[in-house]
Amino acid sequence: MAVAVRELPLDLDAFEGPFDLLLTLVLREELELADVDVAEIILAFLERLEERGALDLEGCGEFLVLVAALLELKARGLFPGEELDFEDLDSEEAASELAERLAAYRRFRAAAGWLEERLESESERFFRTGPAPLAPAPARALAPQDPQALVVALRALAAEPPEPSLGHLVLSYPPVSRFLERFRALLRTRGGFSFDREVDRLTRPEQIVAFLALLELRKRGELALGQAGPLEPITVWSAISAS
Amino acid sequence: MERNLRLVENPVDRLARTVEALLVIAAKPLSVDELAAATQDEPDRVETAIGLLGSRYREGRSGIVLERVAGGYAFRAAREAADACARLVERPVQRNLSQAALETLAVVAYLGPVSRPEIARIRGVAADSAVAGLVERGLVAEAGRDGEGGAVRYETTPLFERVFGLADRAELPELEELAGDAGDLRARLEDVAARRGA
Amino acid sequence: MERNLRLVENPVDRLARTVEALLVIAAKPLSVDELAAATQDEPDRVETAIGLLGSRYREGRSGIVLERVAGGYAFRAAREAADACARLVERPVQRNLSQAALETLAVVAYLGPVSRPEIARIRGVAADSAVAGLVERGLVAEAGRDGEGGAVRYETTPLFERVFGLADRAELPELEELAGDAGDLRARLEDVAARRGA
Repeated sequence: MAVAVRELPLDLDAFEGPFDLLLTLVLREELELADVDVAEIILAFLERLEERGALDLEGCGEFLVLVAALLELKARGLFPGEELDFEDLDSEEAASELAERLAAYRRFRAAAGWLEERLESESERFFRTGPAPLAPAPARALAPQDPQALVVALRALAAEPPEPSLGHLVLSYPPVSRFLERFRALLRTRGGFSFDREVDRLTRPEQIVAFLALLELRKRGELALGQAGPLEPITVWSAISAS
Repeated sequence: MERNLRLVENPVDRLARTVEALLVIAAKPLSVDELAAATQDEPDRVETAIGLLGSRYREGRSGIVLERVAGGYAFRAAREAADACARLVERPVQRNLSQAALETLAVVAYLGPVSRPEIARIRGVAADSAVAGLVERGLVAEAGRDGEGGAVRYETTPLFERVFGLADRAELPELEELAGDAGDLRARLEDVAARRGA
Repeated sequence: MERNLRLVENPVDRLARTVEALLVIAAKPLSVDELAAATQDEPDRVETAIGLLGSRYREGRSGIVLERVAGGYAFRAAREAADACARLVERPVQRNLSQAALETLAVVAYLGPVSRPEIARIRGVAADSAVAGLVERGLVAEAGRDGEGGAVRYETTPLFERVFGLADRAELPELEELAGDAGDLRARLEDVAARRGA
């Protein structure tokens, strides 16, 4: 029996309800994606999968595509104003840098939680922030200033901003469509191929995207998959030749 | 027996502590009515509490003195501490302006009269606290509004000219390569700020 | 004779009264050095006087409480008077701090001085309105620019430490200690994997 991915019930800090409602709210920007813990969603799915006992490739495929989309949205949010470069491939360092960044964000979110609790526990402390009503009024004197400092300040405001050097942080991976086209071409010309051999020389981010493309084609019924056992090579056939 | 009596708290004591607390956080003198409203107690009980505090917080006995002024009651420093208080509030002559103050002042001096939203666009950050600081120091002052119901505009003051050693505003140093009419300069600054993103 | 003895004053008493006077008029917490400068006395004698005041101005005994906060000492209202204080004054600084504001505040508190683009990179969303709100509340302030023409950088203010009741910034918990749940997550994932494998 298939795991109904879209109806997957979620009970997160920021959201409670079915998975597809969460996606809808995120896309409508009614839910801050930064508040959504994707790891919790994955755990919920794995636990549901565990309950069902049987592996459901269809469900897993759909889930991977949806979670990948969610992660991509989240990744984009981490680089505001920067276009992710889909063409220029990147190394695994980018992925680990992103993981590092997510861990850092997690820590600051925990720090925000600490501050919130502190605010609550300190809410009974009242104090005056301005001068006392009968305090003597302070006199503020300023030493003579050089008018040239104004020109320097204005010139700095007119200076061209330095180029941000974030190249090494940009997460980049190819679009799924590239592999869709490549696999369709292989199926047309050869009727089938070994997935492992095709992706052998690719970087890990590329391999992940290639795998997503494979699942997508399987979902559309364009191909059939075969595997002797877990972690064994995956063989791919054209759905037409297989039937 | 006598011991027990001393341990039973006088109910006005607690009210006096609350009044004490209110007076130490208040930004202005508090009237009996205001104190009664905040403590949700009777005005005559509040007056009794004030009497209690008045005998505790008085010259010679405490550094904090309860004073009755036009608007009500407030704490002040004891007279014996006047010199120390004068040393506390008297600020040494400040040598330099902060970067935020200097930038804001430069924008007002060269582009003024200019509104806070315009300053914010040019500097790329909200200008409220920087402008408020310069107004408080008397270096910048309001100069009418940007059209009817528009934003308040600011210009530099005679004190600004004195501090910067200028006979008048026409004596501001030349901007050289930035020169041109004020509109061009403003557009250029806003353009750079937009690209800086902050 | 006994009468005379009572009139001989402990010299620290007078200093304590002066410190008391300074604290009641101060607009912000005062450090031992600032108190020593204003009283023209020795820092260790000032600390003795503070000890004396601390035992007098404490919760349960007085409506005025002496606390060590934001790198100095300040008077505040006793907690038992919190309800009356809340009726007297609003706390705009603390009201409605959103999740975005708290996260931004956390980043500035731990990493400051830090610019808006840097905050945005950590939080994953633009930080402009959150930073502007915190500046308006006085919890965060400008601290120069990130090089010439660079972005404005921000740091937390003494008011931040005061509002959050921190003696100083070192009282913030270690970031690493706060991140305890990452390990927990890994353990749960491994647990699920083990059950699947079995």
